[in-house]
Amino acid sequence: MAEKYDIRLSGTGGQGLILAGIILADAAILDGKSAVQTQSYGPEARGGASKAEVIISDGQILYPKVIQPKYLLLMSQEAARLYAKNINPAGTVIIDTTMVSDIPAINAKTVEIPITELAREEIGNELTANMLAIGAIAAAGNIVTKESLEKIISKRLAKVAALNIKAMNLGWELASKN
Amino acid sequence: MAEKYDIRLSGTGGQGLILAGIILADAAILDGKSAVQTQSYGPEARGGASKAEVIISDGQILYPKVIQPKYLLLMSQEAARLYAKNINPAGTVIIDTTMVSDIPAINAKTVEIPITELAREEIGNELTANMLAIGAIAAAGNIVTKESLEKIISKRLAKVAALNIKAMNLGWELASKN
Amino acid sequence: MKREKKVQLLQGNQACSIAAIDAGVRFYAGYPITPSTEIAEFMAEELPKVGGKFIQMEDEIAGMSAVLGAALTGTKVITATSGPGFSLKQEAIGFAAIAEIPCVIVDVQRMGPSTGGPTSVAQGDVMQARWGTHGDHPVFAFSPASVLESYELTIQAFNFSEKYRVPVVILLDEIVGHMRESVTLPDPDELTIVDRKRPTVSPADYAPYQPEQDGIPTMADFGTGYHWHVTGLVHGENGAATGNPEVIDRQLTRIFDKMEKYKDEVNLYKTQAADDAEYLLVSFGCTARSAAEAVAELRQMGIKAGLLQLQTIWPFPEKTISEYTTGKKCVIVPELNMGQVRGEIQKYIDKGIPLYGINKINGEPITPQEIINKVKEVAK
Amino acid sequence: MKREKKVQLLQGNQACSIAAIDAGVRFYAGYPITPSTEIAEFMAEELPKVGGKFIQMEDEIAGMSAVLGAALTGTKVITATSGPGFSLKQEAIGFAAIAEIPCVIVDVQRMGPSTGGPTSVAQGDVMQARWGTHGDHPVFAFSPASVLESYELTIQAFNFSEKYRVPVVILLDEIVGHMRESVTLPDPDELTIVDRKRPTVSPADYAPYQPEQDGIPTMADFGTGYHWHVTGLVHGENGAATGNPEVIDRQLTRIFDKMEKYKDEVNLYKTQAADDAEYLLVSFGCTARSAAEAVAELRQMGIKAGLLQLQTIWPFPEKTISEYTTGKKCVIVPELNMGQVRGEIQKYIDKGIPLYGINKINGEPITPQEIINKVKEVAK
Amino acid sequence: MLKDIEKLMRVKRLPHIWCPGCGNGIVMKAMLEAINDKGLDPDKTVVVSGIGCSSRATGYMNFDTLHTMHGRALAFATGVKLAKPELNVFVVTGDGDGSAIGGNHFIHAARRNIDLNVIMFNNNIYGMTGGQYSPLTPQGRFATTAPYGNLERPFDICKLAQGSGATYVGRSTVFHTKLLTDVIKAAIDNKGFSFVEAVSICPISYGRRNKLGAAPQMMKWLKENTVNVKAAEKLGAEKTAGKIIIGELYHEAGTLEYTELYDRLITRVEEGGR
Amino acid sequence: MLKDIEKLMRVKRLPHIWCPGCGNGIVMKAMLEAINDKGLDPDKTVVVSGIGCSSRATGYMNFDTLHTMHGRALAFATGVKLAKPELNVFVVTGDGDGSAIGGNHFIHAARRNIDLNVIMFNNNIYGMTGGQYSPLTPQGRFATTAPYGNLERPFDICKLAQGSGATYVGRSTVFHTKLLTDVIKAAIDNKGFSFVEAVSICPISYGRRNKLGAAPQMMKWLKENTVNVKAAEKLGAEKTAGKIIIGELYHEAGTLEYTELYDRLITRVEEGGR
Amino acid sequence: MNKEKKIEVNTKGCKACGICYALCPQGVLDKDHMGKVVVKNPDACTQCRICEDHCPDYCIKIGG
Amino acid sequence: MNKEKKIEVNTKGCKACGICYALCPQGVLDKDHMGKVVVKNPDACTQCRICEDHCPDYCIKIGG
Ligand SMILES: Cc1ncc(C[n+]2csc(CCOP(=O)(O)OP(=O)(O)O)c2C)c(N)n1
Ligand SMILES: Cc1ncc(C[n+]2csc(CCOP(=O)(O)OP(=O)(O)O)c2C)c(N)n1
Ligand code: SF4
Ligand code: SF4
Ligand code: SF4
Ligand code: SF4
Ligand code: SF4
Ligand code: SF4
Ligand SMILES: [Mg+2]
Ligand SMILES: [Mg+2]
Repeated sequence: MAEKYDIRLSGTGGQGLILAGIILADAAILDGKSAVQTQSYGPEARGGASKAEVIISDGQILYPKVIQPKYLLLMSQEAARLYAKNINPAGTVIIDTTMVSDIPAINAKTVEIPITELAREEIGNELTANMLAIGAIAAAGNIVTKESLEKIISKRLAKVAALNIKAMNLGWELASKN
Repeated sequence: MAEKYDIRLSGTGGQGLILAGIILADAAILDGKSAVQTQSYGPEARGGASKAEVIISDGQILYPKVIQPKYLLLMSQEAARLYAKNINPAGTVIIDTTMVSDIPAINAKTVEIPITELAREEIGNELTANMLAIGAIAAAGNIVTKESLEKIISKRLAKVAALNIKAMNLGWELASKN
Repeated sequence: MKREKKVQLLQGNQACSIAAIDAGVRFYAGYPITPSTEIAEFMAEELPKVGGKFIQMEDEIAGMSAVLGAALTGTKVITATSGPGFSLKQEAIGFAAIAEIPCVIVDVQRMGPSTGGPTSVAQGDVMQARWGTHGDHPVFAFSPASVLESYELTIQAFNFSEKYRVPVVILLDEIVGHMRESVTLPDPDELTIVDRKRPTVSPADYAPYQPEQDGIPTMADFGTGYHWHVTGLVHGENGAATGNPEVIDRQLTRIFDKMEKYKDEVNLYKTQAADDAEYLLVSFGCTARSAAEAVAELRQMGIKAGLLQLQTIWPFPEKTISEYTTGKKCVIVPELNMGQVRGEIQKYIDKGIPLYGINKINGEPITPQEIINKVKEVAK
Repeated sequence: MKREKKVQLLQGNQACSIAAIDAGVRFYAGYPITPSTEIAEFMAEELPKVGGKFIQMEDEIAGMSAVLGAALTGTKVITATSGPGFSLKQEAIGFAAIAEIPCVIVDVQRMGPSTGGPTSVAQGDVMQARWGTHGDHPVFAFSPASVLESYELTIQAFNFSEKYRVPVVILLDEIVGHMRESVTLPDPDELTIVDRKRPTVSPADYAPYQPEQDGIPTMADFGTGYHWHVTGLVHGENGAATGNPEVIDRQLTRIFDKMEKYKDEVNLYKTQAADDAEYLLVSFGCTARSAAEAVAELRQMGIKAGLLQLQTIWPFPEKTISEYTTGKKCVIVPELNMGQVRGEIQKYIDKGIPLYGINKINGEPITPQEIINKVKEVAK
Repeated sequence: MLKDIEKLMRVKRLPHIWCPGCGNGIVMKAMLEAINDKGLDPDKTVVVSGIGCSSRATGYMNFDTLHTMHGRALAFATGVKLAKPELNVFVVTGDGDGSAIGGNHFIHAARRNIDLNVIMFNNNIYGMTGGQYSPLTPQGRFATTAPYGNLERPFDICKLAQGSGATYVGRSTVFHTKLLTDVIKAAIDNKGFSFVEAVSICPISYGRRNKLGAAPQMMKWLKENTVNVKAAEKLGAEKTAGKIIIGELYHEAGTLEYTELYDRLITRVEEGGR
Repeated sequence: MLKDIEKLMRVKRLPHIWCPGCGNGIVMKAMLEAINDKGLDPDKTVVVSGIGCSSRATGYMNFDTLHTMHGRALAFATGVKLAKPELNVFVVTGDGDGSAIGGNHFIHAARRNIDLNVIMFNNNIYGMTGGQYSPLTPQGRFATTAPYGNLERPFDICKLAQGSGATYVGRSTVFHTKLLTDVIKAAIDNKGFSFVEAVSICPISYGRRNKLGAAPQMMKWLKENTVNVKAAEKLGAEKTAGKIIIGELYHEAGTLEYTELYDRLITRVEEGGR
Repeated sequence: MNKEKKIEVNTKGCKACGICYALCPQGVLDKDHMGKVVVKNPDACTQCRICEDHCPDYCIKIGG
Repeated sequence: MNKEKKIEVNTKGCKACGICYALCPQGVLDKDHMGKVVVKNPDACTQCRICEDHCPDYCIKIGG
């Protein structure tokens, strides 16, 4: 069977997780892979639970939703409560410690990064947290190439690309260290 | 099988044929019979083809529409064109010669009365033509009793009952002569 | 409300209206449309006499919405319409289904689609009555074949609607709706009239969508202190909108299952010479009258025809269909549409039994003779 | 319109919108509603670039009405909505059917009934797509299972709608509509695009509802001198309203019969390991993806499962159903509703073959595992 | 003149279905006179109607005609006009069709100032369905659904049109046929949403139940109960209370029309702008 | 005061789903303050809403509450009120809910002068669906469905209410909370159709796309771009052009209310009259 | 019917509504026994067209 | 938190919209690192309730 990455990005509406999923999927395509991105969200425009999922594969992707992710991003306490339990034991969980203060028991490798804080303090804009997060996730799983990520961010975020690439690189770096 | 009268009143919207049908049916009930009254009409409030049907029976009435009437009233040229052909050969056709100038061949007994003209000239109100007509039809077929008709007209037409009873009686008389 | 029993000449639409008032209706909101308008007109005249309210709204959507609002105050409500208006009411019928608001909708069927033939008869809204609104939902529907049945089934419609908190459709047709017939109505005092269950708990303990044993929650009248929340969003037992799949499953399944659960109780039908029949006619509404006459005549000719007249159309009486069709030489379904009830029968009938339709959509009724001809043809 | 072929990440809603423009759509009117809004938003942005028009109307009824008005000028049109809006559009869909106006309506299904669950997936409008409007009428419906199919079936939808002058519904669902997937769209220049037949006779000789050989009349663009009359009333060959039963019969039957007549041509489906399967899954839309994955896994386990994925839902592909179900050990229909497609299959499947459903209405998709479990259960 | 406009009618489909004395035929004639006088190209003229007695007018007019659903004429017409702005689009509607079920399309089409010429045949009743009250039935009048007298206040539909954004509003009656033609002509001249209320008579479904006499009496009533807007201005509100004010009631020049704005948008976008 | 009105909220269901800085919470509070100040019996008070962010308010208010379908709140409310006139019936609606899809019910409920207190949360956008233009979005503003700027002219919804027959019309903003409470109180006092436009802010679906800044900036904008109606009268139209006029805009005394008329009708009919 | 064919009435199409003969200021028009229009006094006609304009059924044509 | 509990803020419920500290005329309120409300200068409070009235999330209560 073709290699397959199941990724779940979870947090709160307004954190830009869906955009993060799209960029990840788009980068995978640039890397010559197939990708499917789905999402689920509540009625809230901001603040409600939000979840984006990406499946990346060398082959055809049938069922488009993630059942048990190999890579999981937790960007809110609520997300941690809901999703932390469901992780491939061979996988990795990236935790935004700015948002998740109470880290649950996790049956997989964990990478703890104060993502939101770093975005605010280091990058200077909290809104880049999503890019910082996908940098980290992509590096942790070797899911897509950094070059592709950079290209896609440049294309999709146009005017604010530079800052976001910086954030992505910071995430990449931090996760690589882990 | 129970005795059954199939009656079709046809003419133009505005002539009061449906009311005539109702009064006939109501009178039949007073006579202790079962009755069903149906109608068909076009989109016009006035002037379009209009048709009222009454079935009167001693027993249960299943199919509520008239297939081949035994008693037929023709009160417009159009009605004559459409319905004159379909008549029980043992039946009677009452023709308002004021409205039907061109009388088609009819395979049954016919009674020609200038109904509308008489209503206007003799009774003094053209709107009583429908009552004149049912007087004629009821008499021609011995369908309902004159007493019942009078009672129902009194009840249903309240303020204008007298004139309409007069019209009905005139119709009754004229048809009895035939 | 006492009424002297005597024969009178009544229209189907009128009988349906009288039944509504006898069942306790005190609110009507709607929008006129041929051939249902007599119901509105009757209600406009009669409701004020019993302290009830009639309002002509700006359109059918508003009419349907207003009756649902009124129903929540504890009032029994009815609205009436025909095809185009029935299409417009569909969204709100779904609201009634999910919020479980008792209401009765009369659809006096006329020739469709679209404006079609306003004064012509049809039975083309059978499937729409079941599936006209989006999403899975319950709905009951009854179709009377006579003026008396128009009265009787309207009473039943209210009883079932109140008991099970399901929107109920009465599928009249232009012929039955407009036909006048000699009937003797029952004395309202002798009727069994069902009212919705009201809460017996205190407002603090009230969970508006907590079902009782029978799967149906109690319903508080607005203005009596229960402070409950009604929504067309999927909601939990407390009435609040929810995104929890478990709760949604529990609630939506319960609501949908009313169809299955109360199918037998709600199943009303009549038969004529059906038991020993070789040729079974299945029909409803005005067409059942043609079929009844055909059966009478066919029997006189020595042909063993019989009739199953469906009064309950939805939930579809599959058991009754199986029961009566089993062993027949063939089944014929005359209806004023292109085979809507026949399609349902097809699901439940033994594949070995030939199933035919007699269908007409030109605005004319099916005559007994046409049915006789068909039976003779297949009997050959 | 040339387009470079390359892989891109596209949403189902987007692919559907691109297809519409590729098919020649130059007019969109609608009203936003989750989860269909992206289609409106895409059209608002893209149509002006190709000289087309987008208008957000005051409600869905107006949206549907405006596209029909625009269609009569010779323009290809589309509108998109979800459950509540789809309910509101029903009356006008019937108008499109009887007046034979080509149009495509996208319904991105969400959890119902009523407001239900706006961001949750469902496939609960299958029956509504067929029967939502009153009276007997034709309608075609397609349901894509992927982003690519969203593109392909939209192109087909326009071709069939133009060719047969039938309203066509595209039944997307929240998952397929919102899902982004890597796809390579065809070059629009390589597509076959069908346009309605226009009259070749002079205005004096034009009878707008006189069918040609294929049962379909030609259609003149408003503003080109043909002076024809369009009405939702039953009408004769000359377009004028009529009460003549013979003419009505001829016209309404012709219109209704498009379903039957073009059933085979319009029938699109896919199969996966279906021929030698013992356990046949029949599915559509997003659920077909779950089924496909289940089949792949079941085959690996040595269980002979197969999939028939319906792309055409209406006219219902009864022949295909008979063909593929015959001889199977059992047939299982997973769908995100209470058994709407299963109900149709029930009409055509041999009574000896067990027919099961896997149904879910809580807003969650059916997982491959749930299907696998069911197959294993019945395979025991 | 009748003979000049016969070419604009589908003469073969006459006589029309309207009742004896119904005002609809008079309004339709005035419309055709206006179209003829303004020299509009019949090939480029479309008339859209809803459902009702009045809406049957489209069946008799020799253009591309579109007889839609009850209340939806304006929404259909918006589609026609926006898709093909070079067409002259007229809308024929009844008081029920246009102000009850179609009320929302009415206010929104007016708000958009889309170039439609809307003629409302106001007979103060639902004629086609036999006489139910409409949003333009005066309070106290009788109707089949108002057997005790209508409790609801009617709209002043011209004021509503103006308040919603119409850039031309005029009113006349079937008695004042010349003025009726004139206000329709002015409506045609206005590039934007134009509304004309044609006060009509329905002797059958309205007049009889309200004891207003037959058609000639109703005509007389119209004659006696109208005041021209210019005269009304001089007379003042008090003296004209209860009267129907006729003439050009509102005209707003200079407001840009919707399809024109759209065409400009397209040009802008095609030029790559935003 | 907040602590006085907490009993009128379903506190357990808070926090509400509205975004940070959303004006909806402020309007809801003003509503409850008004209800509390007027001493309405919570057992006899019903709030009806449509669909939209704003319409979610019913979920948080501790009365009998009815969250209906998109656009239909007024029609449901008409049923509630007419069936049980002793109830105090409020309607919460959005600019989309009340003036787009619900526009027809709006003008007709106003025309009937039925005793409903309607509060429209006007954020100039469809918030819930993510920012499409509404009939109250100013021309030129951006929205997801107006990527090139909105071409359509907005309603002055207060004028439309008045033109349709509302007997009380007031407007305030989420900045002017005291006035907002006051106009709602006046609406309650009016026995008849009362309309309050609560100009709100939607930083997420409207503010951002139109570069209006975050919630505090939008608040400031409201402060600077409003003129009280009394001041406006003095300043004249020219100086107040483009400003939002707030305060009591219209009040018509003495017009009979619809359900009262109906009750009189019933008395009349029961007494055997016509 | 009258000199120069100034008044042309279509009796068949006339629906007997009574408008024309009620409105004719010169008493030119009258009704027959069915209420349909007849031209009684053609010479008095001033060709004012009031009748033509107000006939709902297009049954009167005035002038050449 | 401040004498007589004059200013009560619900930090948990605060959504960090910034309205209260932008509108407070006395500079009583400020934001924490997450943008949530904090009471910086309670003594300056005049109990004007502008903050209470404008907090969309009912997170501030002023007065006893
Ligand atoms: C959706 C829908 N509702 C109701 C009707 C029934 N209907 C047809 S015409 C009409 C009223 C017509 O009144 P108006 O618009 O004033 O026209 P008039 O007949 O008076 O000229 C009604 C209620 C319909 N055809 N469709
Ligand atoms: C019939 C129908 N059409 C469309 C929708 C989708 N919808 C939900 S809310 C909304 C607009 C809300 O805008 P508004 O009323 O201004 O409320 P806001 O969210 O801005 O407070 C729309 C279009 C729906 N739920 N139902
Ligand atoms: S019912 Fe009234 S409006 Fe309709 S055609 Fe007759 S007179 Fe005219
Ligand atoms: S989207 Fe706008 S209106 Fe809706 S909750 Fe958010 S800020 Fe408020
Ligand atoms: S033209 Fe004038 S004067 Fe002559 S008949 Fe007609 S109304 Fe009378
Ligand atoms: S106005 Fe016309 S229809 Fe009426 S009486 Fe005169 S000619 Fe006949
Ligand atoms: S009450 Fe007034 S002064 Fe005190 S904190 Fe609030 S806004 Fe500032
Ligand atoms: S106004 Fe309320 S939600 Fe906003 S920052 Fe202040 S306390 Fe927090
Ligand atoms: Mg009218
Ligand atoms: Mg809004």
